Amino acid sequence: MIASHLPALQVVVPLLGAPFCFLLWRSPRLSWLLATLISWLTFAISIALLVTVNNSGTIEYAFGGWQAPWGIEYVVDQLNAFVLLIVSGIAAVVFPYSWISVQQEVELRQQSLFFTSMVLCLAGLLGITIAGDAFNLFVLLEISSLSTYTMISMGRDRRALTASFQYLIMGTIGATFIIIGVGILFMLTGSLNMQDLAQRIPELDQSRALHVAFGFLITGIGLKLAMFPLHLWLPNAYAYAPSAASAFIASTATKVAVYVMVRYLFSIFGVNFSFQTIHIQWLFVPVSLFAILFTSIVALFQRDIKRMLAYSSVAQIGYMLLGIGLFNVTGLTATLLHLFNHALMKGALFLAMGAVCYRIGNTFIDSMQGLGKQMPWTMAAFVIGGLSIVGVPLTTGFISKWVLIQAAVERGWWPVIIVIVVASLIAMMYIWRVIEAVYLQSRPENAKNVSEAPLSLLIPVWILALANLYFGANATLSSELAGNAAATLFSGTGF
Amino acid sequence: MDSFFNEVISGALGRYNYWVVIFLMMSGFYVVIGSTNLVKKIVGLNIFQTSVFILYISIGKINGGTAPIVWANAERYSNPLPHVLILTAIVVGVATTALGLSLIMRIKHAYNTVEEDEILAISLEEDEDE
Amino acid sequence: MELLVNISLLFMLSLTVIAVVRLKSLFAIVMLFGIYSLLSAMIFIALDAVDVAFTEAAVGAGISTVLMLATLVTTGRWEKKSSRSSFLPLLIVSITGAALVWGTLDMPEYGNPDNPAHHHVADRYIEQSPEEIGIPNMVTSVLASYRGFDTLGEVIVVFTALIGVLSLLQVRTPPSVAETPLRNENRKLSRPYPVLQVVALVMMPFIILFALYVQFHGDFGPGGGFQAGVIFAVAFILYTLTYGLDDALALTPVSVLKALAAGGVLIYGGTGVVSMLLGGNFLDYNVLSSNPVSGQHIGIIVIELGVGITVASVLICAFYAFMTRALPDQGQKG
Amino acid sequence: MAPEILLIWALALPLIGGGLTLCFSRIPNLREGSTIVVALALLLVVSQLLSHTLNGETTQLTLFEMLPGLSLSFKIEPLGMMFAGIAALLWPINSLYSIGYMRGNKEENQTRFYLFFSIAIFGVMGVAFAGNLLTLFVFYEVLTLSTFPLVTHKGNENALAGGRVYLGILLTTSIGLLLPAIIWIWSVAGTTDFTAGGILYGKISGIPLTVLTLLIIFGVGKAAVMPVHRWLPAAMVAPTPVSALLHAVAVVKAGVFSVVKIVVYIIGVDTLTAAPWADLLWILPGFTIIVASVVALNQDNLKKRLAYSTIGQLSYVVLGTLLIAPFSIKGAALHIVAHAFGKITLFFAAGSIYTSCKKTEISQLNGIGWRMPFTMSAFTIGAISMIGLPPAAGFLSKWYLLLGAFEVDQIAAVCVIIISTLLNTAYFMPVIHAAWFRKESNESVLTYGEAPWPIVGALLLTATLTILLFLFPSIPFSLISAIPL
Amino acid sequence: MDVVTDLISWIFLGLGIFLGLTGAFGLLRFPDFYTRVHAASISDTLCTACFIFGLAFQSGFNLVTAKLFIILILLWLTGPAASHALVRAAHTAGLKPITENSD
Amino acid sequence: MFATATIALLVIMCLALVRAFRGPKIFDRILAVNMFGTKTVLLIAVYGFLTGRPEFLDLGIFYALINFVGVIAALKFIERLEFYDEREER
Repeated sequence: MIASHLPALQVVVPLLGAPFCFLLWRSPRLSWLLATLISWLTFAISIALLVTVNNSGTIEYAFGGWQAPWGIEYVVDQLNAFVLLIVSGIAAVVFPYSWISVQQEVELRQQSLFFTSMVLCLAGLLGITIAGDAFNLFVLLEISSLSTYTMISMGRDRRALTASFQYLIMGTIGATFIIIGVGILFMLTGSLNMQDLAQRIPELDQSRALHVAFGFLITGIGLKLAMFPLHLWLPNAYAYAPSAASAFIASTATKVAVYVMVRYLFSIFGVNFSFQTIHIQWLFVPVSLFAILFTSIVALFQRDIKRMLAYSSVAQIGYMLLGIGLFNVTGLTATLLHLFNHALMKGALFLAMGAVCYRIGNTFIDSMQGLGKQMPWTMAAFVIGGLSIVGVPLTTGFISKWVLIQAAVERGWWPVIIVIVVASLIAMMYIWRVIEAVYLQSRPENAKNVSEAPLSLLIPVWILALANLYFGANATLSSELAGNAAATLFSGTGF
Repeated sequence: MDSFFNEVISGALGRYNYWVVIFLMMSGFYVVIGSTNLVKKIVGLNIFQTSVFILYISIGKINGGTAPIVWANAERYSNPLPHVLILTAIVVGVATTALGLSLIMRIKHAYNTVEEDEILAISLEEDEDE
Repeated sequence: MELLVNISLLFMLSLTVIAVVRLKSLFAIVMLFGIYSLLSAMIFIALDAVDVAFTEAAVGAGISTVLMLATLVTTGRWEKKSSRSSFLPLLIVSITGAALVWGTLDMPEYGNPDNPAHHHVADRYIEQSPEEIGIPNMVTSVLASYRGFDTLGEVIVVFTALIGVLSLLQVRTPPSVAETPLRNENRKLSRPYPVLQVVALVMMPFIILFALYVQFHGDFGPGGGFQAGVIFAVAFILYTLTYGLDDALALTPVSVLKALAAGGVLIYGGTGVVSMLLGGNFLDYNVLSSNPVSGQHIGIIVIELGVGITVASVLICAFYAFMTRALPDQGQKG
Repeated sequence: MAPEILLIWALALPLIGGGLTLCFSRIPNLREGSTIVVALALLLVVSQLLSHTLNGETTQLTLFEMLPGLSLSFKIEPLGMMFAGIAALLWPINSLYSIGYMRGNKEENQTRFYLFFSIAIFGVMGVAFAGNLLTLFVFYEVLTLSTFPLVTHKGNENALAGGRVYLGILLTTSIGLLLPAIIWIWSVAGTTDFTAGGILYGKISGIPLTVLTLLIIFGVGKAAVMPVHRWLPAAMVAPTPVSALLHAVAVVKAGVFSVVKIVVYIIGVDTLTAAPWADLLWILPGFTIIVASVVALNQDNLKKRLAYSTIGQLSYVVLGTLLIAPFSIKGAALHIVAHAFGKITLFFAAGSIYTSCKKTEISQLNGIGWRMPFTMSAFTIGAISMIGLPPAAGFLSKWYLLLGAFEVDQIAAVCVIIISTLLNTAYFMPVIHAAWFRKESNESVLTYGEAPWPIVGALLLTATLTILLFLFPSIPFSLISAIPL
Repeated sequence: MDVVTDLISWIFLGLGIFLGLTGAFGLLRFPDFYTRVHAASISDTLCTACFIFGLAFQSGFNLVTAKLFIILILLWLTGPAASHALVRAAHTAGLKPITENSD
Repeated sequence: MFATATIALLVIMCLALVRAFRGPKIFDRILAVNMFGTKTVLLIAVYGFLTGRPEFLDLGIFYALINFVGVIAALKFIERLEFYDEREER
């Protein structure tokens, strides 16, 4: 019986777990325990879903027993089962981590609120991923966004407040653009169900209103996923949020937005409309190439490592969009694969930065000098994550770049390859800056001596770091999942 | 000529609603991105969203229809679905507003100003100090 | 005639918006936003969306305006002259607007009964929901049953907002018993509005009654859990405004409100879980009773109750949090 | 033992050595002792593998598959065997030498030094036994990264600056040029496995093939073909055992080895011959040989002169490969061996001099031969090998190169080899002359003798090997004749 | 019957319209705040009553009428209270009843 | 008849709106808003009769309520606002 309700439970468990977390406001520790439990439960559910989807194909779940398109439907196919796994997997690692880190970075009064927000954010992200209804997606998007704003605003620096506000404004504009787009789609088709939309849109191929809807949806989602040049909210938001929040958001939120983009482009509007009528690739390719280069260079000049990583995230999102823009199965595979891989590497990096922040109180490159000797395990994990960003073989980053370049080769777009390679070199430089400061410089005289981060921080960091290595060495599983999903999307059979 | 004229008139009559709504939406949008005062931004955001709601409800309107509550004299009902969607959207909007306003209060407390320019200047200074 | 009303309301809306863009006094802007909201609610009525009008008035003219005013108290009421060029925003806005207008040329005509939007999903709601769900208000049917999960999401959004507001702004803890005499002493020094207090006191039971009416009449007319929740909250807002935060806090302790906020969500979600346990899908009310229609009825009443409780307690709580910031020493000084 | 197991041991032993080094970081004698033991064990394993290879067996092993068709796998073939053999043979000797040098100069962070040394050897083994291009690339990078701490061992600004240049150039070229080339090859051929006769036959031709070849030549920055040779002199800030490792055993040899291997097993000799301007490609290394030799002439610093000499010598290998004649390729392979023994001897000698009397400039070496007779004798032998005179190993390889050049009628290449030989003589002879035939200046009041025994022992060993290789070249010959051309 | 109720409705509504317009013009044209309050609030109360009565006569006696009267009571209760509070607030804020406009 | 009333109410609302735009004092605006709200309530009532579905008067009740609370809130906060403003500008 439980098995047939898995799609609903995937979202309902965290959604209804959050009020319980909140009710435990007197004891943050209990809130946290509950949150961790919830994250593990959702992870288990997502694994079960993935297995089910692989065995028996797409699952549909009708809320309230009302069949789509009349009711709200959840659809799990190979694509979003994969994304669900990413999101819940990262949550299952970050949530246990958050306790100690939050203890130090967030006021006692806010702690249980923080854990509640995290659970809500998780629920929202999972919901966005699984939703088969365009409007339900918007509602869940808002749940995740609002809780994200809350989490960011809990950062200790006062700039966390402005960062959160900026994100709130831009995120809401994005969400509003999305509902304008959905509204026009509804106006033209009378439906909100994604599968239903997908069937009805091809008839409207030449409708200008449809083009406008497309534009609004892409811009809206672009704001949410920090598509260059709509990324302005991202660096501050990631830099000033509490470490656990940065790690969680950085490795999941933009990924889910990319998923939504892929879903709209390929499943709902369809390959023909998006790429042959609108030619969205001619927007994505130049924009993402520029983003990759520009933000990588900006990252090079950051003194706060969290900020640097944030800019690097924008560049990585560029890679994902580039994969879409290359418009072939390999390119899309690269995008999906990079969703997974980037979640792992950014997760590891941000968690490592959280551990650093826990010990020395900030993440400035100057104050991290000589930390390699004092926090060897943390910094080793950072190096692994960093190498993954650069794309060194045997790390996940290499796999993504390999497939991406492969896709570019298939298209014969040599300049694209040059940009990717140059950006990798720039990435190497900014990661190298850190490595040099950490390992090759000695601890400044006046800096306080610190010891290795506690185990409860180190274990999650290393889980992700090792996952980086494992999926870098054996990407068969992840690439198969991504490849299957990409092939399905391209074949036009949609869901 | 005459038929052309009629077409223009009927075309305009069929769309004036959308056009005004677009004007409202864009004004709200302009306030959001063009003003530097945070409170005004939030007001603009609300206007922007409210106008989108009007757009949705316009989509649901049917000439000669009436409110979608069973009524003996009704010939036809307007479309209830956009109403439901907008109910949800309104609530989402107020939630965002409440959060935004609390952020503004805290920003005022932390920076002693709610002008974006001034906050930016302070932040830049801070960045240099570090 | 409807056309005329519609056009003149739109005209007034445009005027209001222009004024909002041009004015520098934030206070005026917020008041105008209240007007804007009322006007758009009027338009919603003219466009047959009575439930939406109800909500928009409650939210836009009511809650949002009050919260904005409270914010203005701390932030000051003048917008400073900005040195920033308005060219880029104007450009972006023009492009976006132009794109939309360009798109409208192909859009189905406004109000045309043959528009695709009215003939796919909506038909069933209009034709079959009175039998399937058994309540006359189709909006409530769709809201609570067909798209019940959206509404759960909506409640969670409200709940999320509460989390955010509480984490940002602390609600003042009510003064302890020891301080009470002093407080009463001080209150004499303050300048209460006796007239208003009397009016408010007279209105309170009436408003609460009205809220209950809206709560349970939502199946038949405009209204429902959300609107009722807002009305409830308005009652307490009025009380707080006239009697001060301390009295209000004594009446509705924050911890109770918090528990209620979570409780409402759980009532809603619990209904879904129960229906799941009874063998249906999540939020499938048919299984709640042997007769599907009465099952639907039970389900809708229960979840509307959950919505009402959460919305009311969240809004009251958020308002208290704003008041704590805006009028920190009210009650002591007046 | 089965060759597969041996292969795993060959890869694992250096890592085990590194682990032991860490374990015994507090007990220097045990630490260095374990290094030597492990190095000898590796030598044993590799010699076992050598006997298997000489019997004509090929061994394959796949560790894991990253993507379908993209795996980390190993394969033993004659060329790689030869490279592994050199490394395995020289590692114990170099370790011995290191002990003397590091202790003699009282260097700090010796544990780190031995640790990364072991990892570098791990990288070398991986490069040597790589079964496909990707594996080669992975271990190539392991080698780059693990030698960085060795180069910057001193830790001062100067060392860091040199290290940056070293790492910057090597990583930039490998990621920027070699990796795209690999991906290109993969996308064209669908595989990157090293296969006799190459995998690109009929799949790519014309100008793209030439471009690909250029990408590889410059992408393998470790081969130091101008203009990507800058890292080599920059790396001279390293302690001498590291320089010896870099210039004789590990890094540069990994570079030229990769070039040879890619040309032979990936591009394929026949495929390359058909490429446009293939007969002109040798000009790149030819130019490098001449220019590097001329620059070497002007260096007074002994290690710098040796460095530029290395650049020239490496280009012999590349030249031999790009002449695309069976003889020249065999000569190139042979030159890898010959140069390894010769150059390590020279560096050992330079280090020996530095340890004993802290002299680094050639102009200070007057009469040093009589004070350090063993060292300078070894130096002389090494220099002879470099110039290519019998009875040293260098003669054999140069002979093959010349034969190859004649085989394809590249008279200009012949000229280059001859001119460069003269230049080699020109820059080595002054050192030898000064050491043996000049009077020591009177200012020097220092009295010094030979370096510590491990140093002298090591360099005598390598000098002897240089001679022996000339006298009994059967093993390398049978290996190079097994290279499928 | 219909004609009579219609007529009564007309009269009430007409009166309401007149009063409402008067109040609005007063609000617009009077020189300072206090005079405007005067114009607006007094006419408002009666205007509301007229409208409600006019409508009530149209609907007959049912729930709608009841609601109309609830509205009336509510407006009668809140309108003057609001005006009172407004004037009082203006007074305490130091707004002098002089026709000098300076915000 | 209802049409006339509707038009008249719309005109009144426009006039109130103009006052709300022009101010000049905060209190003028609040007054205008108050009047505007009252007239909206009436408009709802009249419009219900105009379209023949007068049962939506609940809305009217609610608007009246909201309007009152809005005005009270504005006044309550104004006290503080003036106080704060003076302090700021000094």
